[in-house]
Amino acid sequence: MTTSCPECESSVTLGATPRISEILECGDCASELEVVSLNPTTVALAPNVEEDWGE
Amino acid sequence: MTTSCPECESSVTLGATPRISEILECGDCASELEVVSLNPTTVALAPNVEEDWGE
Amino acid sequence: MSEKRTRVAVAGASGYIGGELLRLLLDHPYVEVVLATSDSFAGKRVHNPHPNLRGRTELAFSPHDSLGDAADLDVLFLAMPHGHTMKKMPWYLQRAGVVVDLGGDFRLRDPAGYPRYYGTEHPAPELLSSFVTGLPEWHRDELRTADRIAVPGCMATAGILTVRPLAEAGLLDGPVQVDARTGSSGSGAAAGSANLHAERSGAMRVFAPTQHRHEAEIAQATGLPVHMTATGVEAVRGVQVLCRAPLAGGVREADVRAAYRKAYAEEPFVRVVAQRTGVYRLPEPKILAGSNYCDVGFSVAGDGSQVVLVGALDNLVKGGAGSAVQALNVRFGWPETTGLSFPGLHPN
Amino acid sequence: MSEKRTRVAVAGASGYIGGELLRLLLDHPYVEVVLATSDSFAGKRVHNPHPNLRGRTELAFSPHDSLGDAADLDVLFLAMPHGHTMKKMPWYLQRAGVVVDLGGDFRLRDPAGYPRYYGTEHPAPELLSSFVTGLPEWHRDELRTADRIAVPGCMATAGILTVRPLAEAGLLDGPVQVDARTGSSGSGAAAGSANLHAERSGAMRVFAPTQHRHEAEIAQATGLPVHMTATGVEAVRGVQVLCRAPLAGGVREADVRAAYRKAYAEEPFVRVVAQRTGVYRLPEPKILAGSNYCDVGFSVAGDGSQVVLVGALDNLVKGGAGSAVQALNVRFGWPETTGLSFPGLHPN
Amino acid sequence: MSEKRTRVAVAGASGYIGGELLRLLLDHPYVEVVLATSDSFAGKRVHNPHPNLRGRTELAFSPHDSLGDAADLDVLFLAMPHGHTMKKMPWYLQRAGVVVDLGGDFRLRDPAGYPRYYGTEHPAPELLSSFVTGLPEWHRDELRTADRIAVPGCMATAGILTVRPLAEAGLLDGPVQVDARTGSSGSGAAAGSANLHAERSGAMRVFAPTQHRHEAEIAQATGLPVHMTATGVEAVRGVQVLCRAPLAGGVREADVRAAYRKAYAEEPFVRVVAQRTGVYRLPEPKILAGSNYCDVGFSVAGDGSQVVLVGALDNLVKGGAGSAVQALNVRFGWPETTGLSFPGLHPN
Amino acid sequence: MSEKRTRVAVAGASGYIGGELLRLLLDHPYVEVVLATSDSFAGKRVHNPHPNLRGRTELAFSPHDSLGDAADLDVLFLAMPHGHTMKKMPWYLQRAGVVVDLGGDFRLRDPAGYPRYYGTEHPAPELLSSFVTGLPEWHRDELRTADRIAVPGCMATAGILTVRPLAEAGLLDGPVQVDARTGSSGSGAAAGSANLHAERSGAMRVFAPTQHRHEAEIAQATGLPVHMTATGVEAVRGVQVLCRAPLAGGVREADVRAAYRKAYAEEPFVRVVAQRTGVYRLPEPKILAGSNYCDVGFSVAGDGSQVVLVGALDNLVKGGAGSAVQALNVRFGWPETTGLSFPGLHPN
Ligand SMILES: NC(=O)c1ccc[n+]([C@@H]2O[C@H](COP(=O)([O-])OP(=O)(O)OC[C@H]3O[C@@H](n4cnc5c(N)ncnc54)[C@H](OP(=O)(O)O)[C@@H]3O)[C@@H](O)[C@H]2O)c1
Ligand SMILES: NC(=O)c1ccc[n+]([C@@H]2O[C@H](COP(=O)([O-])OP(=O)(O)OC[C@H]3O[C@@H](n4cnc5c(N)ncnc54)[C@H](OP(=O)(O)O)[C@@H]3O)[C@@H](O)[C@H]2O)c1
Ligand SMILES: NC(=O)c1ccc[n+]([C@@H]2O[C@H](COP(=O)([O-])OP(=O)(O)OC[C@H]3O[C@@H](n4cnc5c(N)ncnc54)[C@H](OP(=O)(O)O)[C@@H]3O)[C@@H](O)[C@H]2O)c1
Ligand SMILES: NC(=O)c1ccc[n+]([C@@H]2O[C@H](COP(=O)([O-])OP(=O)(O)OC[C@H]3O[C@@H](n4cnc5c(N)ncnc54)[C@H](OP(=O)(O)O)[C@@H]3O)[C@@H](O)[C@H]2O)c1
Ligand SMILES: [Zn+2]
Ligand SMILES: [Zn+2]
Repeated sequence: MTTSCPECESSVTLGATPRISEILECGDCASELEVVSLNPTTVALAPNVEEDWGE
Repeated sequence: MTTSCPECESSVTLGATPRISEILECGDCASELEVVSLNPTTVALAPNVEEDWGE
Repeated sequence: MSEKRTRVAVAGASGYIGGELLRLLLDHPYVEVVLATSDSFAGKRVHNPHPNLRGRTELAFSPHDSLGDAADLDVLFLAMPHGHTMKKMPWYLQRAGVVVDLGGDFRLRDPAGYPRYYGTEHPAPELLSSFVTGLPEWHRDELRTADRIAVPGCMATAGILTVRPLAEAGLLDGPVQVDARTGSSGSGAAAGSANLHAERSGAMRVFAPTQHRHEAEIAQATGLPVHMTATGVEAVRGVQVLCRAPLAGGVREADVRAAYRKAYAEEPFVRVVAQRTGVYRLPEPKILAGSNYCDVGFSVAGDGSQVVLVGALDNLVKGGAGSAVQALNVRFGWPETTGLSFPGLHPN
Repeated sequence: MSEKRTRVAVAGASGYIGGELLRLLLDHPYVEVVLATSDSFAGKRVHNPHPNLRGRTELAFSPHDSLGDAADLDVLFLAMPHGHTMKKMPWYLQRAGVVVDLGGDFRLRDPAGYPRYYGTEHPAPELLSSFVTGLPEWHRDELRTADRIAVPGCMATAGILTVRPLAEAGLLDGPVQVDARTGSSGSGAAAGSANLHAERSGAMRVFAPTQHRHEAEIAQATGLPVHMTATGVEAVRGVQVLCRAPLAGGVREADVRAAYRKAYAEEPFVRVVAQRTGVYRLPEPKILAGSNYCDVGFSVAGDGSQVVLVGALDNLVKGGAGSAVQALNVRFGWPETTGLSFPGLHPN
Repeated sequence: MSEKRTRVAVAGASGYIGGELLRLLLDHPYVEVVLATSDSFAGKRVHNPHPNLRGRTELAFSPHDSLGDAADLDVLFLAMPHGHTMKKMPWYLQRAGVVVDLGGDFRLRDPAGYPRYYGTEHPAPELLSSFVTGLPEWHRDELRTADRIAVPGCMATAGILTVRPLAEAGLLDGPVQVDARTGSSGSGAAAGSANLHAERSGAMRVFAPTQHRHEAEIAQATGLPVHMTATGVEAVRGVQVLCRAPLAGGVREADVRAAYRKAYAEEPFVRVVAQRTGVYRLPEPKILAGSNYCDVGFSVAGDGSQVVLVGALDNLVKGGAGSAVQALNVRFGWPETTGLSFPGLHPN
Repeated sequence: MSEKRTRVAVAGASGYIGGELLRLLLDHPYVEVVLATSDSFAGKRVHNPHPNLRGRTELAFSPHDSLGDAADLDVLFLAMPHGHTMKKMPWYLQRAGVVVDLGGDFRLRDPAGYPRYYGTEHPAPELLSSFVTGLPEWHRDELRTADRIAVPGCMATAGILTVRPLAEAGLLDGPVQVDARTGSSGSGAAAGSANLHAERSGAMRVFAPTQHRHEAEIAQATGLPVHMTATGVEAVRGVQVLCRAPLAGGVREADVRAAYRKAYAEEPFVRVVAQRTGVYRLPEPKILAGSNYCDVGFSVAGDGSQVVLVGALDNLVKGGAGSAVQALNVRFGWPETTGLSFPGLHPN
């Protein structure tokens, strides 16, 4: 099953039986995605823990 | 005695008795300058030996 | 210059800016460091995290809260992560007659910059205008009487010193593109995976392709639109900015040099570096480590339409602790170079 | 794929590009390196200047003139300082059926670029158009039958691969500003004071504030005006370009990503890297050393007016010897990744 | 060589050794990586912490416990901090037919070494003798049938390969002094203040003036008393050992060279490097990054009383993951160099 | 302290030691630099090769022969490659009342050391004993009246300061093994392929496995047999020596510490660093760049048979120009730390 990443619009593969609140990573943009509804399965950006990456 | 650098227009100090063909360095832009005439003393950019500085 | 030394405290003294303040202030002839705060090193000698200070002082760290008990402080330097002093500034202002904040919380004059660049509303916007920018080159007169000083960011200092003379002289005609490069000390002493040696070593990490906080400071100081990127490169200390802007019609390279001369001829810590020969033709931070210089230079493109400006400094000195001490010297009427004369090293 | 291996020679084999060609070609299953020229190392084993090749071959260097005696060469790689092959190309063309020049002498299509960027009139302008650009991503079909190949410069390759997809898609609206950073191997193996370790180490040397030669190549390939600066930073291998350009009206980040996908979805050696999380969000050369990848990425400024593009590669591989071998694979119909599968190292 | 690929799992796959195992195993023609465990990166793609693997695999990390569910594993690589597998080895041994431990928990044959060097009694001393040392150069025959393999430590591997030929030949007369230097990847991917870039950069940190754990391994393998120091120097990858020992009476330099030749003439991954001229006369790790070579060399002091031996390797390859894959090749009867042919880079 | 400044000249002023002498002497309150010689930079400003001195002086280089015309020189510093002053010393001695040689030509007392370590008979052996060693820690009294001073080598200074207190106290029982590591500035400013950035970067180059010249100096100063190796590691400035020696019977760690205290308690520039906790437990050069400190430390092996000693300094300062200036201060009766107070940087 696939859906589209809300951040970068690339396709994201979900497991056979996605669960609400499941967290996935977009392979393209590495955004953390959360399954927010089933039938149809939709994902949203997971709340972003502000991560420092080098300033 | 001072004159002006043809490259950067900053003032360049010459010795008391400049000689034709004498080579000086501009303190500001580090151009090599050559005394090309006396009375009045004028300097020109010395022919630049192409110097590699890091490509 | 009074007999009695001016009593100073450093809050956040275990960090990199705090350590650099200690290095400069411990050797400063007119001040006495009476307090250095750190919670994580409380009770330990300052040379524990700052091994260069071994043998230079007996000072040990006090917990941050001990600031509340400190008596007779003349000056308080704040060197903590941003977001902290914006909340507690009224309390800090009561601790000493002069407060110098090295963080970003009081650098912007327009409160609207905080939500945009710091991701938060400023809790004390009314205090913003009471701070003077701790950059003597452009705020010397105000600093002579300032009791609240906000030192600009490291890349901002480089950017402002590099761009502002041309902006003031009206030589630029449009937005400035700033490509900033920084060493790893710029992100402080807190360990994390991005700063792990094996990850950070040899990096060319574009950590801020857009929206870096210092962009707002450069725009504020120059009055020009600024687009800034920031890249972490291999270095511990050192910031370099490479700035590009369209030149106003008819402007020649000699005008650019003249604008810099006019702005900085008398400045003890800004040097114009734009040579035609030699290895070091334009400013580079590697020879500036430990020094309070900001070197600035330029090159005009062949067709005269664009100028490339280059600035370099040590982020912990001229980009932080050094500017702070220079501002202190101005504020107290001491010779401006007091305690700041180290020239830097070559090779290095 | 014939039983008999294709016979190749490398001229200028003691240099950095020459050494990298040897590394790749000695492990290439379909070629045999029959000649490696160097005057200064003539008679010495190739592992003398290239210690990584110890134990991999018995090959020794031959004087450069020995090329004149070489029989049955199928392919000749030229890896010499620029200015040399422009004078002697007719002679080299007689030495082998396929000639691959890694220098700059046959990269520009317009002879006018030579006086401007190389400081000299081109002595054989009529040959310029007979060379195909050795960049399979954009010239694959021409390369299948090309007997004269000119591999683009290292920073040019990064710039072209990074900017061209957007240019082709019409997403850019104006000149491109390219800030290139490069490691020290980019200037070759000839020692001089600018490249002395103590001088070059930790450098941020803006050696070309304007007018870098690779500027002409990027402009030629993208059809856009290009302003390029080049800075030497601390690294041995590695090039990164940070490119800025105004976006055409209405272009969104998704359009930028789509343009890259369209251009590179099937490319074995170009990866799109534009992540929201993690340490390596945009392309960095440090993980690419030895690999033939060029990573490209992007970030659109908050107001959508400008895009920042980032490209990274190993100057000696994808920026030189690797592209040359990839072009060779295309030319001879071998699988395009043959001999080029090393992924790069992390950490590194 | 079976049609079906051998199924391997890597436990601790988000670390530096784990990442290097993935790099090598993903390109290995006879194996299939079916599981890579990490708790902190569970669910993320392996290229998240290991950006060099982008585009090479779709594999994502599984939680460490998922090993319990893995079916049909042929080989399990353990790449976790020491102290962990000594407690859980019986459980790991049930997960796969062949277990390769890259940590220190099963390297010493004598249980008494654990309290002395690891500060703890070994909880499963009875298992120690069932492990074969994963160093094909000295344990090839045992490895052909080994189901439990303990790969030596990185500095230990360098020390053993450098000293053992002379020890075996009876050329040394007394204790060996080993000065080891290592890059920062040797301490793994866990961030802490000692590994912060600004602290670790340019370091010459004598982190083990005495009692380094690898001392015990070198003594065990050579039968000689060993005194070892370990210093962290500026590098990400790379280990070098400089070893000194008294020569037995009458031993000449030619005897030393002969002993190395005898030991390593047929070895694919050990090269003897002891040149009189050139820049790279004795082994250096910088040209070995990514390669599976261990270079060894020597110099006899003027008066013939002492020999100085030098060994170099990449700690993550020949000092860890590479030796493990080489041992795997031996164990499964594949050509020993399979998947390990990368020669290293110069310059680098 | 006279009103009139002491007039000093530096011969070999374009080199690395020469540049460091200029840095220190230009800021020294009691001296005036009247002449700086260089043939290759004659006529150029000193900031051309030494960009850190920009804006600090108007001084330009004079040809080396101009020394012949210099009048009223009080002190002449010689900072030229070894082999040169041994031939011309009588001429130099006539140029100034006090001559300080920073090269190796007058460091050894026994002429037999020259053929062995310098490959040449000494042309003026009768002068050797007239030179006083320029190391105030061990020769302070002689220096007060010395007119001929020979400053020890950089690694020798580190080795002597580290080993001699224990040798003097009779704590060592046998030969000392010195493993020295050095940055690239130690080999001066002359470019060559071994010092090319791409070759030298990240190196661990055992350039002297035996017979390094400084070995003779350490043996001379400590009275013990010394076996020394020297390795070039990644750094520009910095020397570290790791020394091992057997301890005399019954010697405990406290005795070692006491010996150092006794030797150095009053010394302004030697610090004992042997901590149990923290990141910087033993001496490291990276925090000493630019400072005149030599840090020394120790660790006794578990069984008490051997001691590991560690020393660190900046080769251009305490290992050269700094010791020279310190000796000058002693010679002229100025406070010994004059002009030498820079503490070094952290992080760096
Ligand atoms: N690094 C630079 O190049 C640079 C340049 C100019 C300006 N600045 C600014 O200077 C400030 C300090 O930067 P840095 O690089 O020195 O950071 P740092 O190395 O991380 O040091 C931060 C210091 O603040 C203390 N601290 C942390 N949280 C605190 C809290 N909640 N309350 C009180 N103290 C706290 C820490 O002490 P303990 O945890 O030990 O208590 C430490 O001493 C920042 O605002 C930064 O933007 C930095
Ligand atoms: N370095 C890079 O990153 C890079 C990337 C892409 C393209 N390139 C291009 O590749 C070419 C070689 O660059 P490089 O970095 O490898 O340079 P290099 O390290 O200096 O090597 C130059 C080679 O050319 C030989 N050579 C010099 N002068 C010659 C002459 N007059 N006739 C014949 N051979 C001569 C030298 O050999 P002997 O002196 O031993 O005879 C040496 O083998 C240049 O055109 C450069 O622009 C370089
Ligand atoms: N680095 C070298 O040069 C080198 C060379 C040879 C041998 N070794 C040995 O190889 C082993 C790994 O070293 P490294 O450098 O790769 O370390 P590292 O980078 O710190 O990686 C450690 C790995 O172990 C996992 N891990 C940590 N604690 C664990 C636990 N309690 N249970 C299960 N997994 C755990 C971590 O994963 P999560 O935290 O993500 O779960 C991570 O994947 C060590 O024993 C080391 O001695 C290292
Ligand atoms: N580098 C160190 O860490 C260090 C430490 C302690 C002591 N030393 C000693 O200090 C001395 C200088 O070392 P360095 O590293 O500064 O070397 P360097 O950088 O190579 O400088 C040598 C200087 O000597 C000049 N010179 C060369 N040949 C000469 C000649 N025949 N006559 C007159 N002047 C000549 C050069 O000037 P021009 O070519 O411009 O005329 C240059 O100024 C050496 O004896 C060295 O052993 C070095
Ligand atoms: Zn996405
Ligand atoms: Zn000028």
